[in-house]
Amino acid sequence: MRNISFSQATLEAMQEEMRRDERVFIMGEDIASQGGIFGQFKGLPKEFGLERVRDTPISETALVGAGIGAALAGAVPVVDMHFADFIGVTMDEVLNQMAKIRYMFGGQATLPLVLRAPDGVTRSAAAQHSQSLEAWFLHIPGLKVVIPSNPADAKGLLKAAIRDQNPVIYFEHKDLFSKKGPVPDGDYLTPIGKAAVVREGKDVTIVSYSAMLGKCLEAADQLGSLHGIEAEVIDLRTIVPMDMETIYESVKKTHRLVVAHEAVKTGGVGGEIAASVSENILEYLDAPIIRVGAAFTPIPFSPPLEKRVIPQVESIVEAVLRARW
Amino acid sequence: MRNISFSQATLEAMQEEMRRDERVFIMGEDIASQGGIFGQFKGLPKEFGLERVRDTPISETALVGAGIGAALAGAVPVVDMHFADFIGVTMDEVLNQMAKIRYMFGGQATLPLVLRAPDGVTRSAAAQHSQSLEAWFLHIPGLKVVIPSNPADAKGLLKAAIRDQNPVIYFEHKDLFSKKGPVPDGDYLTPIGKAAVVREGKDVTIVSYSAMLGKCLEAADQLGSLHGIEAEVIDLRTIVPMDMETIYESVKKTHRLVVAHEAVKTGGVGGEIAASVSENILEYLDAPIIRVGAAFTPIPFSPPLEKRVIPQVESIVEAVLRARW
Amino acid sequence: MVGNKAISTDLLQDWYYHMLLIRRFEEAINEKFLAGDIPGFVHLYIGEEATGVGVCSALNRTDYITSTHRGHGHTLAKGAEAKRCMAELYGRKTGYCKGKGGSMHIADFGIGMLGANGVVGGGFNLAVGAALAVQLRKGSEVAVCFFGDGASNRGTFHEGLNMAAVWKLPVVFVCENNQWASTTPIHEATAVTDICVRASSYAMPSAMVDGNDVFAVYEAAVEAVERARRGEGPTLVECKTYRIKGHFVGDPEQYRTREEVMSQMESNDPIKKFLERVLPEKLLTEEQLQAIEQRVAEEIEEAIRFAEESPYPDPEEAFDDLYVEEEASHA
Amino acid sequence: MVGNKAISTDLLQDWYYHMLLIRRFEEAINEKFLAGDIPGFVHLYIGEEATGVGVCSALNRTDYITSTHRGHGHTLAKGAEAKRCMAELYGRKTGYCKGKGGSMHIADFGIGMLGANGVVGGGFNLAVGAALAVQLRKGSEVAVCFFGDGASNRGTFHEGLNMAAVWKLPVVFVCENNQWASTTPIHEATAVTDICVRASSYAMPSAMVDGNDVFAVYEAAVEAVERARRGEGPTLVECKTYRIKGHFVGDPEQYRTREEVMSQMESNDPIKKFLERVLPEKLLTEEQLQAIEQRVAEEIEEAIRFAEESPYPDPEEAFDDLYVEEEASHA
Ligand SMILES: Cc1ncc(C[n+]2csc(CCOP(=O)(O)OP(=O)(O)O)c2C)c(N)n1
Ligand SMILES: Cc1ncc(C[n+]2csc(CCOP(=O)(O)OP(=O)(O)O)c2C)c(N)n1
Ligand SMILES: [Mg+2]
Ligand SMILES: [Mg+2]
Repeated sequence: MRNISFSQATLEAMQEEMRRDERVFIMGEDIASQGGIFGQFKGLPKEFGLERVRDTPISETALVGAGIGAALAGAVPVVDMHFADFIGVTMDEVLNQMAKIRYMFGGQATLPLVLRAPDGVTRSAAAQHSQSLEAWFLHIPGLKVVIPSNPADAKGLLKAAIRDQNPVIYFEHKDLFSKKGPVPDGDYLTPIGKAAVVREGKDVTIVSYSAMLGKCLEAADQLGSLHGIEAEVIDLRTIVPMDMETIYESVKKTHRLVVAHEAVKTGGVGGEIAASVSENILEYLDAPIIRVGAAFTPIPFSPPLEKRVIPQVESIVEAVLRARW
Repeated sequence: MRNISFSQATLEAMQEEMRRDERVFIMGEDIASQGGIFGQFKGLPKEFGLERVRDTPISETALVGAGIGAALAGAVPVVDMHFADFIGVTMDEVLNQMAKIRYMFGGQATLPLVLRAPDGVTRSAAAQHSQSLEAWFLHIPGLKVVIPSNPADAKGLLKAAIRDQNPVIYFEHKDLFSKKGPVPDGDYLTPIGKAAVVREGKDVTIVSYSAMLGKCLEAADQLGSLHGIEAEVIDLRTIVPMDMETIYESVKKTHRLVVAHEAVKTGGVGGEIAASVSENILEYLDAPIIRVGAAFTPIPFSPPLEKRVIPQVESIVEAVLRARW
Repeated sequence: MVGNKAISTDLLQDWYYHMLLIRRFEEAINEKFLAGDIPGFVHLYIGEEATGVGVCSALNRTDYITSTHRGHGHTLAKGAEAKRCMAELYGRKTGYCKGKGGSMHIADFGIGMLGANGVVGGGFNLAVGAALAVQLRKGSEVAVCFFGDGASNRGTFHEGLNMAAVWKLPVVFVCENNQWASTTPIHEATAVTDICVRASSYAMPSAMVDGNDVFAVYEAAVEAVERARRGEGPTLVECKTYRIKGHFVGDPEQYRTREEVMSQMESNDPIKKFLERVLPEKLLTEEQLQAIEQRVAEEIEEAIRFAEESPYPDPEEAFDDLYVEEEASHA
Repeated sequence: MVGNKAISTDLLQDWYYHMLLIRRFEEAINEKFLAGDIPGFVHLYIGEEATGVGVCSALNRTDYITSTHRGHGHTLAKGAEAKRCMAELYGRKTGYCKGKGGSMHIADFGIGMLGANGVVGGGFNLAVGAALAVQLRKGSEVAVCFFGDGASNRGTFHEGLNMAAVWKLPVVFVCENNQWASTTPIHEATAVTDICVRASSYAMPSAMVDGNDVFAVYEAAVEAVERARRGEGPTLVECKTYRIKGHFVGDPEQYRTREEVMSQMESNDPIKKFLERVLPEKLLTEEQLQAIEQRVAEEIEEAIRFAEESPYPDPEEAFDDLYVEEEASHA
């Protein structure tokens, strides 16, 4: 175990996978010359050369489209979206090609591609550089979607994503890149599709992922010390396929559920989870399911506004307190 | 009241609004020369000229981007997406410009734009021409989203959308264009944001919209005659802003809820409704909330496959029967 | 002769075979669609056979192509079997895509045919990517992207051509300029008449040929393919052709005159043009041609029989083929 | 003289005023950002002032511009007040966007400044659309789209220029070719050296000028704007310039040498160039220049004071401005 940053962990994942499999390459905007905005690509060109670590034109449809074509022709591309916000530019490639090619052609093709998409709110980046859009991809059959909350999973999920034969979207929260955490030594994979119970508790289940998970853990501490509520916290880690079993198991024990994410609450991942629970294990619930998410606005620039629209630790505490009749 | 087709109803809406306000114009691919794939633009060029009824290049980012720019500069554009499936091509314009411009610039701008997006499954059009993507837009603050199920609402909502000062996405199901129904005479608007109880009942609430609404009504008939279940059916009509009050009121009466749409079940609008209900009026529920939606696959081409993945009348009947403990 | 290279009899026969196979295939599906036997939407390639055939005859089996919504022609030209194409259009289990794709999503990855595409302009960057994979592995394959004049107004055209040019990728962009994009004539939507001039935006070599002259298409394709294989990067080849049929089967075609179409059919049919050259110049004999005609007729007949006798997929097969390993379900 | 038209003293003074205002504004925010007073990301326009100023001085107040992530320069050039710009960058209630936009989303619709844009290439079609609205109402306004060399590789460039050309819209596309797109030099990402050659893909007139010579920029802009107003359609104007500062404030700039930047600062500073012409040619006097310098210094000082004294928006204001009428809530 070492204590390294999220950014360093993803860098190790890239290094290990690029050493292991020479078909793996990475491309994106401004990743080679300076090592990426969050230092997450530092040193890669030196070890693997500028063929396998490619700066691209500002051409997101070509970036993703070419990633798809390369995967179909036998390469294993990792494509960096720079900011998840720009995925709209290439949404047709994601929706109509990446997600559908295997199915639509009757299983003829395999498309091992990883789309890395740095998302989330950080440092007043404002409306077009702060979004969390993972919910859309829940609704597009054919993709897998992972979203780590800590350096160990960041590494393990990135490696698993690269080895997966299916297209995987890998969301990485911009505010996490510099955060440190323990990371196992050696080669390991974090399984795609498995949530983790990161804190045990008996009174309420809090489901979250990505940067919001840290706030949930803080909230759980406060709930314990101030209100005597023992919260169980689940880190989803993967959004597609979603590990509902782990959630069901926990809710069957705690009888209360709060789901928290930084993405806009309306139409978010929380809705899917709440709906699945209310469809499948409603009888276990002792309280309404409370969702915590960003307000229904774009992310405003000014710090007091930004802070107001995205969920804070208190929002989660308050949600848990509301999750009783 | 006249009995006219959905397509004719939208045509009347365009004619009336283009006569009323000379700033209104429409552009899209292949709308002028032949009157649109569903005949929905027939005769418009003749009355309003090829300036105000424009065939465009196959350039969806320009189509929507220019719609936005035109709206900012004082015009009232109606933009036709040809097939809703292509909205991915211009998703950045929708996500990062159309939805955010007013907010991000502090309310300086108004953006009266209607994006018409023919969606849904029809005639084995296969994976890239059959999608229902409305759920994404639930998650993008700044847009309004309407989705009529019958000719009268098609006309009233299109007129309301054109007069609305905000950007409105208008989904119109391809399979509905030829369907006829009673349409009031004269000028009228269907209010954006108001659901309609289209069938009263006391045993279960079925919420739906667009083409699926017809199947729900059929299901309700079967439930009545075969199972003695009186279903209340709600036509959502608008997805953003969503009229949860009407749903709550109904569920408080029936204590049971089924939500049905043609879009993929996972991550769909049904999840949002189920989550809101289980957050706000859980105590009124006597049964799990059942969602009905397309299977988690792209829409396959072959008719028996297509039929298998999208919800049928029986799926709704079966869901209602499951909506008891 | 093409340039200063003689065209072998084998190649000439191959051209005739493939052009005729496509023509008869398309005629058959036109009929079968109108009879209600083929579901979905069908876009015919009739009148444009020389382009697909001329280009694909310059390729190896392992080379890649990406195609359009008008894709059966390319698929057959690349070497796919008519019967499995036909079965796909019929939505049968024995089709290339097991009935999941249909006309707009036909593909045969076994011969590098990376798929028809229901999204206009969706293929540019897939071809660019395939060429990138080849470059990365230092392979010798080439990727060809077929696209229409209408598609040349998509942003993907611009992004793909620039990327291919900057990286000198082994890709050939083949524009099938058939003068129409659905109901819209080229001049109403496209600021230039010749798509090939757009190559200069990427400092890319280009060629413009009569797309209905298979000799000319082949010559341009060979040059572009060789350039790509030599590592000298992409080429834009514009083939001038004409869409003889409606945009899709069933198109009322209210946007153009019958005369325009008739005159093109008369004077600009690629198969006619081919025959008008090979017969007088005695490049092929009547017997050789008849043998091919016979073979094509039999193949099409067999393809229809095969398709009609093939079963539909079982409804439960709708749940196969989404992911490589079937994992947690999301039904 | 520009072409054969004399430049009025007023215009010369206006150029100097605006170029200096932008320079001092950018220097001030550089400093304030590094001191932690300005949140978010800030991209400086230093060294490119002649482009924005030369072009905007050819426009009327009612003409439209769309801008980029590097947008304060354009905003000031179009006539916005420094203090409200500054307040916006500080995230204050008195800013043009009430603090909701910040550096990357500054806008002043009152003078036709339709917004900076955090999406590279996001502005092309907004300008095309504004021009379309003008054409539809038979107005006389022109829309200008500022964009970078990097942005010229976006598909929106292609789609927008083609549409503008086919429809002969009154729009001027102004490329600020500053040789860099973030960390990527133009030749690594762009298949051509001169963006203006891309005009030929749309049969569009083009011009290439020294973007650091405000006289040259102005002349090209006037010609393009007049063409647009005459109804003759769009022009692509390429202004060669250089990004003297890092891509954003705080950029470690490991991708280029200090020498490259220094030599550009020495020889290619648009304000220096301007002074080196107006002084020897006695187009403006020292006194006139000093008066402007004085005025600019005061305005910048005032702008900072205004911004720093302005309140932050109340957190609840986050819920305003989403829809025209506040309807059903979605919190
Ligand atoms: C992105 C997208 N926009 C629009 C369409 C609808 N559409 C299908 S084919 C077509 C015309 C294509 O014209 P062209 O590229 O010239 O090819 P052709 O049909 O002439 O072979 C259009 C507009 C589509 N399928 N995809
Ligand atoms: C669609 C999109 N892709 C990538 C980015 C990230 N990005 C911001 S500025 C920039 C470089 C832009 O270069 P250029 O257009 O030349 O403008 P300059 O910064 O030189 O003024 C990039 C890649 C973005 N904001 N939007
Ligand atoms: Mg065409
Ligand atoms: Mg630049």
